Amino acid sequence: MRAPSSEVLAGQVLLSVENVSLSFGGVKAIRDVSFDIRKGEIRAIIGPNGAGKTSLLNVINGFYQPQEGRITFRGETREKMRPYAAARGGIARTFQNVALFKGMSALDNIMTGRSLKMNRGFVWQLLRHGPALAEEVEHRRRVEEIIDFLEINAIRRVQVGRLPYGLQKRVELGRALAMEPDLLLLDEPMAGMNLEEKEDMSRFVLDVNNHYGTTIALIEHDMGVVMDLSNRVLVLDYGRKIADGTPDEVKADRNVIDAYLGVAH
Amino acid sequence: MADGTAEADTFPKLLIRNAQVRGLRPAIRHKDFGIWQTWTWAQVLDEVLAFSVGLDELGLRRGDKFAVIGANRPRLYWAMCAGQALGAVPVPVYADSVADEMAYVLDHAEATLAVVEDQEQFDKVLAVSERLPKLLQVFYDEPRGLRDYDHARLKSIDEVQRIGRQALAADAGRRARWQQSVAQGKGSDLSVMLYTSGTTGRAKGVMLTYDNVLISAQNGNTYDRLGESEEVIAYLPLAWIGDHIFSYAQSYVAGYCVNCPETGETVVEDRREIGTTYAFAPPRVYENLLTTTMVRMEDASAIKRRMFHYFIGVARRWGEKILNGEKVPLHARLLYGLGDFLVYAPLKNRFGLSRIRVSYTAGEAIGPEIFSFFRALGINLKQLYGQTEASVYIAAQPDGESFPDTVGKPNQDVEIRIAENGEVLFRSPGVFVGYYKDPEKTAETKTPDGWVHTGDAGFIDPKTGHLKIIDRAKDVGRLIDGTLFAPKYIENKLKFFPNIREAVAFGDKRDFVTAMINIDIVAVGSWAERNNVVYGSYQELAANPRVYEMIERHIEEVNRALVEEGVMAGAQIKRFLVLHKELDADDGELTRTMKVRRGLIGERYAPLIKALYEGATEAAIATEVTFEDGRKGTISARLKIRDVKVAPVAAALEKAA
Amino acid sequence: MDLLYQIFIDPFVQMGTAPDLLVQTLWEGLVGGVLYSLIALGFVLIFKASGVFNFAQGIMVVFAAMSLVSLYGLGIPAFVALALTFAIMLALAWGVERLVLRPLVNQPDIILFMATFGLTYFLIGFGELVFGGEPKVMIADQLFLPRGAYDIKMLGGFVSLQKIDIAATVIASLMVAALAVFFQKTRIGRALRAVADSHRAALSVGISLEQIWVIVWFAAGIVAIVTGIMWGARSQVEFSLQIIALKALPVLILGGFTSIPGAIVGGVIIGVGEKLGEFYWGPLLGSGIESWLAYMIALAFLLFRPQGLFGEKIIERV
Amino acid sequence: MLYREVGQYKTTYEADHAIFPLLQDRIGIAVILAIAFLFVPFTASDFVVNSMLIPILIFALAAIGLNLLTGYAGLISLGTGGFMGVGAYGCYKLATAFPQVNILVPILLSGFFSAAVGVVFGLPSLRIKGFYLAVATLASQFFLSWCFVRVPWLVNYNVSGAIEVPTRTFFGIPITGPNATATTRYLVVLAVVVAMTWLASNLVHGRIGRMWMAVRDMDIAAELIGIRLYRTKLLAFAVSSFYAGVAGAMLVFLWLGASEADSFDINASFLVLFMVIIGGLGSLLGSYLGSVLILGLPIVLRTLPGSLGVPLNSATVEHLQFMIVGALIILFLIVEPNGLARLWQIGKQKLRVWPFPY
Repeated sequence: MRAPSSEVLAGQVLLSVENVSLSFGGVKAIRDVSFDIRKGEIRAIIGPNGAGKTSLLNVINGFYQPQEGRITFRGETREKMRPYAAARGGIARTFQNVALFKGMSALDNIMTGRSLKMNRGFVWQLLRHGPALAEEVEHRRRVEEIIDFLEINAIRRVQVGRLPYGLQKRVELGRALAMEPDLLLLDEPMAGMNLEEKEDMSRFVLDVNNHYGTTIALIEHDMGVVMDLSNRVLVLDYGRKIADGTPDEVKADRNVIDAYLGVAH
Repeated sequence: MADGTAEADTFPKLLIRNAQVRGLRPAIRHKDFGIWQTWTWAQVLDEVLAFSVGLDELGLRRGDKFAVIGANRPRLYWAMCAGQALGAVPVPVYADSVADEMAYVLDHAEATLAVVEDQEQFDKVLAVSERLPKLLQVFYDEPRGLRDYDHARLKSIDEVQRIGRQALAADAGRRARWQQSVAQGKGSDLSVMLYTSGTTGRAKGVMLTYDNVLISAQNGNTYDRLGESEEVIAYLPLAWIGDHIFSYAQSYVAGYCVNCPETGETVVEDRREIGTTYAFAPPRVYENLLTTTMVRMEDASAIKRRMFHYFIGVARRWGEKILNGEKVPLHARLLYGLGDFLVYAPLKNRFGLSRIRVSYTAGEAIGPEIFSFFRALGINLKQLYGQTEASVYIAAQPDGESFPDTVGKPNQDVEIRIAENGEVLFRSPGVFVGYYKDPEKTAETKTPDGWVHTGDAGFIDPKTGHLKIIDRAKDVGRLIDGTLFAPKYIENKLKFFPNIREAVAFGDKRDFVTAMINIDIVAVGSWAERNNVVYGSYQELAANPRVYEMIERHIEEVNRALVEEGVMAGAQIKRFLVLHKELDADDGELTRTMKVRRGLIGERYAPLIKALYEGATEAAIATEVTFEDGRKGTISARLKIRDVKVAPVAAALEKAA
Repeated sequence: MDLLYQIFIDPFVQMGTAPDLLVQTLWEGLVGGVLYSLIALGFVLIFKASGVFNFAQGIMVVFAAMSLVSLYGLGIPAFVALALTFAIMLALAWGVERLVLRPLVNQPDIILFMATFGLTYFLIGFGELVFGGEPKVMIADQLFLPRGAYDIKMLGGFVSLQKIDIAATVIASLMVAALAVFFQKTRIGRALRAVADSHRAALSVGISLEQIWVIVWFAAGIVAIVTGIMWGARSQVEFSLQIIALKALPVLILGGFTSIPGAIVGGVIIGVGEKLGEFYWGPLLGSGIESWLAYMIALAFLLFRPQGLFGEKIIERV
Repeated sequence: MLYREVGQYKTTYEADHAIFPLLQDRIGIAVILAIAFLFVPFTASDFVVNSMLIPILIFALAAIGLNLLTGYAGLISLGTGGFMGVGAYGCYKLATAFPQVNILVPILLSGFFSAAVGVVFGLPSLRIKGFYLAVATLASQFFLSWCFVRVPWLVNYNVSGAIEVPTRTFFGIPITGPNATATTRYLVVLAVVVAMTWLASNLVHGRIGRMWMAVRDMDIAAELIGIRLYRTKLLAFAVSSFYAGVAGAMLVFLWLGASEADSFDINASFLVLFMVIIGGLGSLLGSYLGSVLILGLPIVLRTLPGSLGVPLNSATVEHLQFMIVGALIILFLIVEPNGLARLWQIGKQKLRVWPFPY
């Protein structure tokens, strides 16, 4: 069990979501949810399938535009996020079912994660010498650190389509880390992994959190993992927030137990 | 001992010399962050200087022992030299040893500090730290994951070097003082302590002086004409004398470049990229290369496969002769040339051995066809017989005199003697000082006049004048009729067959020889597929009658060979069985270095042995096993026992004569 | 200023002053549209069931018409010839499934699209080899298609309706109705709809994918025959006709690739829009604008409704 | 087998990022270039140069253009012909407007016209994908070819309604117009095509190439990484059309010598699309292979019966040619949907791991 270190619980708010509602046509995916993520914490979002967890992440990084509510990131309040703004602002993301660039090597995938940080102009790119090459090399160096960190040296050149699922997830994490995010959104990072892979991934998540000091919000089904990793847990059900607090508080919460034991609503 | 070592008789001195003589040549490379990070001799000197001064600042003193734990990484090699510059003695420790073994070594060596590779190694040290009162500080190379640890007694190597550089910057005389302390070192000083895990008992700390290590290295270099342009790849354990000599001592003496691979699983790729010119490996490395080759070729298209095997045939026929510079008919040369273009050269390219000049196999006996396979490809593979106590070199095969079953002629400055009980003794400049804190063991192995008991039984082969090793001297026994019985020798002959993974032979103080066989699941498995033999489990495959037949044929061959050897014609295998489970280190049946624990097996499988000698055709056995996840359970089985034809001695002798 | 007048005022003035012409134009647009719809229908059928964007639909039309005419030319009675043509289209459908679709199953759309290109080339070459390159006259009379026109007096002028056009419209409507029934009511039809959603679904209905492909391609073939006859009867049968396949594309854009009613409505919109544009605005730009007008209409439309008239909005999930 | 990689290790990222990291490849390229520049001009007959080499090179360039768009950025276009036309007419206008300027300048500048047009017709790509986009590009194709016919200004009101290429010299040597020799024109084309291929490969191996592929493979993820989709797509359209434009200009000025509007009709678009698909999406090499195959095949088929002494009238040959090309396209797609380039890749991999199968 990971004790919510006091300075985290005290820590200032990095992102807060206020009264956000989102619906597609008639379907309400999120109903008036408010919560916040504090600097440096690992924040878990849990809930039964279709609880709106992924939609919530999509709202945070601007992939979906909520009909109501406000999002405050780094003290800046918006009606809705825009993907580009989110990325620029330092929000990175991995996906429930891996969304890698299948045609590219692991290395190139992670390099792509640095696109925002590379700014040599078109002409230099054409020549691919001098500044352009220098820039390429500098970012390769950074990417290699990540590759080393995630221990994927051996598969650097492999086309990601050919990699086993577990490694793909790792590469995707690498791509997100390449953005050097302040806030990292992980959508079921351990889905479909065997025990060993899960342990590795948990270790990486923790290492990212303390090595890079990255704030992390993750969706996860494996309760054990959630309890071990997270400082605070947000519980959603049918798009509503039904509990929010430290792992122990949440575990004890009546609504949560009902939701998981599937008591009729 | 021509150049250098006369005046440069310690590692630090050699480093300084190299920095002067060949300052701009690469000294060491490390595939890190995707490219080969390279340090020239001058740079290495700079790094080691900083490191060394840092250690000095942090209180490493002359005569102190310090542990070096981890994989082959530049900074761990530097650590050794940095310590040696202060007159401290490095104690490399096997990175894969468990915390308990580690505790013993560090405690016994009285190490005051340890240089570890990463968190994994540090955790082990930490786990046993309360048993190591003398251990004051630990320095690490890889910071990953160690951020949250208490850094009171823990520092990164960077930090140490920073301290060193500060000290050097602060005080102009510092460097000079360091050089003095280097100068104080003498060839007769203690250079390194290497712990050898024997088949029995606790590990012993072999003390070697600079002269031991460096003179042997020098002799090795002259023997194989190794120069500064060699490229070697360092991937074998630091704590193993082999690596210490080949990747450290010989490199410092000759000034050649040592390359550290990126990870364990990329060694082959890394070797290919570098193109090593000088290699050294235990037989299993070559064995794996050959096995993977054959397995892969099974998946190749029919034409390609036929082409491959045809030319391998050609190579086996002519390759050795060509390599040994014998004269061969023109058509053979042409054919071999073609084969070289189509198969050999590409194959060597895949192995990363295209540029190999000298490549040694040592530590164990190597299978003849494995040996001749690589020779046939034109790789100058040779056998070597060495020991930690000898700083490796005892005997080695000269170029053009390679035989699969000998270990070669005495190295430069080495004398060899065979005791009447058949044990091999040697005397050389490399002979160790003694076992650390263990005078009586030292006395057992080392005579006052400097002869060392190898503990191996052997004889000088009259045909070739090469030394042949039969077995561990203490294991050599006699049948009741008095014929010489060398189990290991027989077992090796058996193990040379790819289908046989392990073999245990019995016969000491018995009427005849019997054997228990372990099949190699990979080799036999793919054989089974190709011959559509269906099997559900290892046990099932092992019990398959056709497998039995196959093994039986192999044993008959061994018997024939034994007869031809003459010496042990009487010790042919009369009965055998195939074990239902693999002998396993986790069950204590093998040592960590994969040597069979004869005694323990003798007890555990007593009923089988009984059956083997009582002439039963079947025997039941129940054994306890430890599964991957540590759970224990028992496997029980009924095993068939078979008789084997023995080759007529007389006839064979005539043939031999 | 003057230009603006010509663009925004004058055409409508003309419409007002000569309503009969307007009606005439609308009618012709309508008929043209119907024929576009027919071709579009062929696309839709195949795309719906096999996800293949069948560029060869155009050449199939020509091929069908050519076969029919040539067979008759050999002295075979018209309706027998027609029957034989059906057989030919069935054979074609079968061959395509065997030689093209089956080996390329599970390939990306673009690849299958390319394959239908190859098919087009092949059929052009094959067709010209067999039927010869020169244009032919459709055997309209023998198939009892009416000729001549009704001249209706209205709005102070004459509006002439070609009988063949009327026939075309009627037959087209009947055909659409038939297809609708086929899709809604028959087991196979439902299977086809299922395939559009998921292949497994189709199998559960108990029809193999192969069969389904043959069926839809045959259906498309039938549509092609009808189209060929109609088009041929209005002008003549020649290989250059296969280009009209491209004309069907804007229709598909409007109607959506998978909607039969869409194809019809889209066809009519395009047909009418094209004729109006050509007739009233064409002169300004120099004639021939119908070569691209349809696409521009479709394009403009796309920007506002990317999923087409009848396609439903896509919600992207991650 | 031919690849010997032992000892080819990289000590810098610069070396590691080289476009041809393997020595053997570098040698191969050098040899090919040497042959193309030094050997061919003096040996190849005018017929070969004129009816094969020049068009193959020019269309390869166009194919590269389309490949950047379709193969790398994943945007299907059926408008290549139109964009080539824009290049051709643009070049003609420039060349006639500024007769004194070296002809190479307008040829290269013409690319900017087509780039501009390309961007305009690329705008829909922000809203629509796949076939819908393909059809949108068809609109540009038809509109443009209509313009070529209907706007006499484009051809300076020539009565013929066609571009008539004026003779222009380069250091006194005529490189365009009737009295430019095939060899000179070949060399000019070759130089331009090689240079632009080099630039293209730089592009696709760098940040921009990665962004394009990202958009192609998973646009959502790309967007959330912070890649601006519309910029990236429009850039792809611009660059792609630029290449098409230059190709078009060269087609008229360095090959045909004069052009009707229908040189740039829908068939041209399809032709180039074939090259890209058959050659291999997302491979510059593929663009060349595709061009060689698609242009080479008809020539072979045309000359084959004659050389075999089979009496066939030209019409029949024509028809057979259609059939065979059609059949072959299907065959190629079945054999290797990823195109000739993939075949080469597989072969190369086999050579590298030889004698092992993997």
